[in-house]
Amino acid sequence: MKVLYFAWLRTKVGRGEEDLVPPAGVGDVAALVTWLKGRSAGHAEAFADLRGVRAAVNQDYAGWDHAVAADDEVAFFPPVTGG
Amino acid sequence: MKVLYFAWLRTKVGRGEEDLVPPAGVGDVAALVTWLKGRSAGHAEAFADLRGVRAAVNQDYAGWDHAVAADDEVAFFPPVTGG
Amino acid sequence: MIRVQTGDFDVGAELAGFAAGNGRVGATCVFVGTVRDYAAEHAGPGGWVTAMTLEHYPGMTETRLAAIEAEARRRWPLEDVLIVHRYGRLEAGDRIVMVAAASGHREAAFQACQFLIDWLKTKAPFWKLEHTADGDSWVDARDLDDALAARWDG
Amino acid sequence: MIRVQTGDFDVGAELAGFAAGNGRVGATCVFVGTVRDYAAEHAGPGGWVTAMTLEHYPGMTETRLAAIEAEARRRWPLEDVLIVHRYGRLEAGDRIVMVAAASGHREAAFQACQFLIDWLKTKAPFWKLEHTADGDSWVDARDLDDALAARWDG
Repeated sequence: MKVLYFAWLRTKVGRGEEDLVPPAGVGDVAALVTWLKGRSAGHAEAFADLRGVRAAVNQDYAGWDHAVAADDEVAFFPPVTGG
Repeated sequence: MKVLYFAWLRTKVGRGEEDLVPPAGVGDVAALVTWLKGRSAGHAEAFADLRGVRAAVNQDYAGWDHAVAADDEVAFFPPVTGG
Repeated sequence: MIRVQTGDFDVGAELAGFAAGNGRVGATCVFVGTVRDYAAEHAGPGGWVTAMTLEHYPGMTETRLAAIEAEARRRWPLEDVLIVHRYGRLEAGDRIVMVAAASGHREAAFQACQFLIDWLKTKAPFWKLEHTADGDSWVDARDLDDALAARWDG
Repeated sequence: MIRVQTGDFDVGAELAGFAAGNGRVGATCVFVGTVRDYAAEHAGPGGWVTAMTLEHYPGMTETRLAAIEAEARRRWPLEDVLIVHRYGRLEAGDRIVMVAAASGHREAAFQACQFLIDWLKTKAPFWKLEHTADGDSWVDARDLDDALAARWDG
């Protein structure tokens, strides 16, 4: 699974991209976040308050209950501020 | 008094501008129109239906009861269609 | 700034000088009106508009456009305003009018730009004479334009 | 058409090719967003924004912008649509984004143009990092942008 971080989530995690193999029980975005928080203090800090975090699965917005699978691209980022 | 006509009022009257000296009783736009209608068949046709006619006195929109005086510039035209 | 002219204008060149060097500008909204080659109001064989002639009321046009600019600046925090309107004969595809508004944020820029063209369409003394294969005809005012302008009343 | 790029764009040149030769176009609405040199959110000595860096999500950005264009074309009778958005480092005064919509009449052009920028601001994956004298800070999303985008729901 390819996991991407943008903006301040990227700076807190300390990297923009990870290739990961989550355990079998990680079936949706929420479970993925819980698992990611255990990977490092930076991950824990990035996901400490999820109110300011958005997720995308395969480049489309996804809710916390959206399914994730081994070959998905999952991204986390704050609310967008372009334009 | 300078009287101007634009768009189809100009073509019906047959000219775009007239320098006129209305009689003393012509004190407002409505009275001016009544007097103008007697000047020619073209004038009468131009002012036959006033629903499609607008007036300006000294280059600002004016109602039928707006006063007119000897040195005023009075214009008649249909609703505008620029832009 | 307002300008009334017979010649064409270059939108890019106009915008290059628009609010130039003003660091408070975050949003610019521009509207450009052009001569369509078909007026839906004229169905049938004569429906193709080959050209039009825009008549205006010199003097009152400038006064009204300046008043419209002033009203826009009174209503919104604008950094710059531009109205350029042509008159005379225009061919299908030609530019007729351009209005622009610059502000710190886009809400003001969009609203002011719409206001400028809505009021211009109903208050600036221009009249369109369309030239079609069936002959010339004066364009009727649209009720919709009055309705759009009425949004800004009161 | 959508484009995501680091380099600047020339609004006049973009418009010269926009809906070119399409005689059905009577109205074109354009919005241009630029980097202000002062962000009201940052009062005080560090308030002057000297530059910003726009980060984006390559791939998702293009997909989302294409979806926004498609939705605009579904909602209004548009003759052409353009979205150009820059990323990377931008200085005060630099252009960030341009959106444009062309239609037969102005109501559709204005509404589509507003829709494009409203949805872009809330759905396209860009993030602004402001560089000020006090240091760098990620720009917070504005509640107002959500409210403006919500106009187009349902």
